[in-house]
Amino acid sequence: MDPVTIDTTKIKPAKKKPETALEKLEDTGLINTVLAAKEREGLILFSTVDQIINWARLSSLWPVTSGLACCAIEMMAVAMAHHDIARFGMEIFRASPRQADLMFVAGTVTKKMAPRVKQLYEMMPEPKWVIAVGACASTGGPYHESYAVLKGVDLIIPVDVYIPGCPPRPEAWLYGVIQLREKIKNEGYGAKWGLNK
Amino acid sequence: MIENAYQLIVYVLTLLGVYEWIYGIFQSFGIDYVLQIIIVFVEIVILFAFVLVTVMFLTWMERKVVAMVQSRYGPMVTGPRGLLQPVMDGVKLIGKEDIIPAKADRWIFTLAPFIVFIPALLVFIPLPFGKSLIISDLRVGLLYIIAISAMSPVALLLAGWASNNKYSLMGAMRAVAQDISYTIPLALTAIAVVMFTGSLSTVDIVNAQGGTWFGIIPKWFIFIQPLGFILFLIASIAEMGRIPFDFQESESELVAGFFTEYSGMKFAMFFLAEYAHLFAVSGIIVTLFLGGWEGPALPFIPVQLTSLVIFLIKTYAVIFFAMWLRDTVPRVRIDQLLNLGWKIMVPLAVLNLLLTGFIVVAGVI
Amino acid sequence: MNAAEELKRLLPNAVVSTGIQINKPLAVIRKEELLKVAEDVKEMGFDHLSVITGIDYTDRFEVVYNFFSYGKKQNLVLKVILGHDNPEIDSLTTFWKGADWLERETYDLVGIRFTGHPNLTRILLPEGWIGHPLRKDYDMKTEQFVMLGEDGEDVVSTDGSKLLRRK
Amino acid sequence: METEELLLNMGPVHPSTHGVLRFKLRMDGEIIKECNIVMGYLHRGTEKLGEMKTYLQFTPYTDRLDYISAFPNNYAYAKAIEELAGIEVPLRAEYIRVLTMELNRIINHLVFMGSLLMDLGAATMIMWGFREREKALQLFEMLCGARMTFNYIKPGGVRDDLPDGFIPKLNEFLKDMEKRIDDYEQLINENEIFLMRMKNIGVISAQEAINYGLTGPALRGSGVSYDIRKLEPYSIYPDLDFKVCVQSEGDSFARYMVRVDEMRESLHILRQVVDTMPEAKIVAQAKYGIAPMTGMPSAVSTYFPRIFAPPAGEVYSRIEAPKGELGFYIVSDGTTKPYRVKIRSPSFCNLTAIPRMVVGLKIPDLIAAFGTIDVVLGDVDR
Repeated sequence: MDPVTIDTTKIKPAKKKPETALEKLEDTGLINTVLAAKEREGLILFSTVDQIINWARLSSLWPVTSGLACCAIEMMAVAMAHHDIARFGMEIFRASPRQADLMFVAGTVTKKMAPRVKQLYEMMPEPKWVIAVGACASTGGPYHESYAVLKGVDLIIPVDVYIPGCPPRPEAWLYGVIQLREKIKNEGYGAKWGLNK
Repeated sequence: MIENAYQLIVYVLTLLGVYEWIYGIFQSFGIDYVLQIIIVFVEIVILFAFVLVTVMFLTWMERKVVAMVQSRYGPMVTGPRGLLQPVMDGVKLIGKEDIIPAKADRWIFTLAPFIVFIPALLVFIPLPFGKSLIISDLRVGLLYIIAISAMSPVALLLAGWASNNKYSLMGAMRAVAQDISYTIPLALTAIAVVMFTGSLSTVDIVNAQGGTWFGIIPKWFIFIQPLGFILFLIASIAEMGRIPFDFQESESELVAGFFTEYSGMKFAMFFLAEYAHLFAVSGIIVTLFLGGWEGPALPFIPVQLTSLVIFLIKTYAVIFFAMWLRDTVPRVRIDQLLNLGWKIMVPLAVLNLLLTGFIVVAGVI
Repeated sequence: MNAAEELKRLLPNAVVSTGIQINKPLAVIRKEELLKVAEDVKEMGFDHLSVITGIDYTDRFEVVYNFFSYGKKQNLVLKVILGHDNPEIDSLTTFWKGADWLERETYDLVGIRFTGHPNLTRILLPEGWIGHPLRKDYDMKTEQFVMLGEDGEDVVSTDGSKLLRRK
Repeated sequence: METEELLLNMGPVHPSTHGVLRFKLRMDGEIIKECNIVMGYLHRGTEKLGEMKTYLQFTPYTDRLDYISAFPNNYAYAKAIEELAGIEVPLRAEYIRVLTMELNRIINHLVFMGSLLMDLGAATMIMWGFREREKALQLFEMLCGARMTFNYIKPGGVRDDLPDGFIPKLNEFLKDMEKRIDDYEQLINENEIFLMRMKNIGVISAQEAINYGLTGPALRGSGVSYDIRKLEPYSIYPDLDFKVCVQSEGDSFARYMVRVDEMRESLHILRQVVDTMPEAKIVAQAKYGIAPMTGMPSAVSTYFPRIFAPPAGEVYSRIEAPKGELGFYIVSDGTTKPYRVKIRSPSFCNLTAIPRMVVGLKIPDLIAAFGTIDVVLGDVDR
């Protein structure tokens, strides 16, 4: 294994020239690509493909329609006119988990519901993300002492972003979504496929 | 006289002065039929590319129209006004895991999206997008369109059955029942139009609608066939399976209907086929009742271009209507839909046919 | 004369005592006579069965029925006292359909059996749950997990290793 | 040809069930032969928690029962304790309570209309409904800082007085809302398809409705003129002028219409409350309790003791929540924690009638009928 090392001196002049355009580029994340590629010591080409795929993935996160409890009402509020999650291209709530990318675990996960939540998660195709919304989904929240409540959905499925609150405000919700977008932006699929080695 | 897209391409190449040269090269090898094949291939690629881009645009438009009605913004972040959204959706769907359920029929499950998708594109072949902008003016164009559209219930049934899922099966059953019962009024009203033109060719139908009465009212069939137009519109919305007739995939009842189990690219094909169908049906409505590409010609601009623009404006108007309808009305029940189809639409279509017959025989128009 | 006293006049054997439970007439009745009392109560016009409550007093169980009459606009509270071992009581589903789920719920959470109930199964907790949570001696320490069995139905177990990602 | 019965499972995560509920349907083609409801997917053991917490600690849990309309839940619980301990509530507090509850009733019905129409396939109404809901939620935020789970009504009063500028904003909302209800009616009520889907669907007679224990709008849709606000007046309702909205048909459309009328009636009540609200600044009284009262008494009002113990006894107290009769059966043994809290939730009891209503109908009708019963799963499973 001989990783291709990037000579940073070669990249620098290209980066430095357009001062104003650079800021715009940073927004699109292309600079991050180069930096990330450098970090992973991988090929720039594959990382750029990564970046485009990641951009596509973060731009079209389709959540699965599954509300569990109180937070589901705030989920509706987020999708409705006032907060309008459609701006991020997320208004396509797919009823079938097969077509969804993202699961909001919106509310208390009870013991009886837990295997179903897990099943729902397993039915979603890769790549998939999970946002645990509210105190209940994160830790059990106010129902932590109850006999019938699972103490955090991360006990059964991996969670990418936690949004605190009981229930979280729609603004908090949107912030959580933006955090997830940031996370996806920095994911390296090239690394996952073994192309960068 | 340029009649179809093939001749148009040849004409354009001739204008550019390269056709003779290319033809000469091919002829020197004695394979000039290869050139014909290449040109046909090129025009089909152009058509399909055009349709696919339109379809992508339609998904964006649908989301924007819905948002507009619901006092929202719709996609905003990805690209200017969210215009890149459909591209992103497409790229994402290509990258998704492709799941075939364990108990599904693998072959049919894989085949079904293609059987839906390909006819949805084939419908465009005899559709005149503008003057001489037609792949092939089949002499039985209308019959071809109706026959090709009748393929889709078969594919939906295959998809629903192969998924081995109860929701899928019920969705497929509904889709088939719905398609069959609405193809009949659809065909009957189309026949009424054919009785005026005396031809099944789409080009003849459009040509018959050229000109005006009294210099103001265009000679569109909507004015002679108002009942026929309404019936055709309702029947085609039903056949497209859009709200208020979208039981094949009614979310609140059957999760996602016949494509509940589909993921990734296969799902995308259903999705694209749906919008291709919407575009095609709107185009057919325009061709049959709204005068097709007929409209005012402008000086100095090629008639092909103006007619294409006119055709697209009319088609988008119909599409906008369908989208608008989707946001304002609830869904009907399946039995109510079938009742409407068999007990009201079919008799009315027959009545329309009878009246048209009288008018044609009497020679009033 | 309030409804409880009227009931005592009608069925002196069945009613143990009458009283007032914060501006609602209360009658404590004998467990064996419940069906007879229910019939009379229904005839008296108490057509709305508001709620059935089961209470665990560690030495006894009490089942409380709250009735309301739309015609007379009156309340009536019936109370039945049961022994602590194997509490059983007649079901009222034949008189009030609404009692169906209320009784199932009481069975589920408090563990009082209703004889004559058409479908006395657990309603809120999955079948096979150990113990009745609203009893005072319910073991809150042991965690119980639900998993999906072969046929998609719930299987309860105290071992959650199949469900949980980590211990 | 051989036919087979189809067993269809709807839920627990199904787009039309308003939360996690499961219908087990035995179908003959599209026709429902038998409907079994499996619930408990949101059973959080609230009643057991009631026994483990002190009286005031339990108030937040009542918010999370029927999370769409949390104020009436708060109030029902507070009222039960007040009856148990014989607490008198200052008049202004009662006015504020009624104000919040009626506002909440409007919100509840907006969400009901939206989700019903969404289940029927028209997505626009829910957007419009939530647009107005958002405005009302801003009012609630002014009041107590929370959007959905308020914890505002306490035994003995309310947590705080109305903030400055609340009443003008409320008046604005009321004026706006009146026009909006007309808008909704125009969008929905004259729609042929909507009528086709709702009329004569899920019919239940008055007799049966009572026998099944239906309450609230579901019962009034069957022609029973019954409203706890009138029959067992509580709070300041005896002083207010309002009528009970009744429809006689007993079908889905009647239940829907009752709710639309109730929204208008709530607006009427709100206007009266705003007009006649007393000026006195006292919003809470606390004369009870065994534990020392903690915290500084403020100049405006008295304060709530963190811990208190009502006298031993039992009480069943009920109110007319937006969804029906909401009751709390509280047993006190004289300590600081309730001995038993039993919640009589309207959704749970109303749901009993669904299997009876939908036999012989089709799946889309099940969704329409279920939508008009208007349940919240937090309230069903508790």
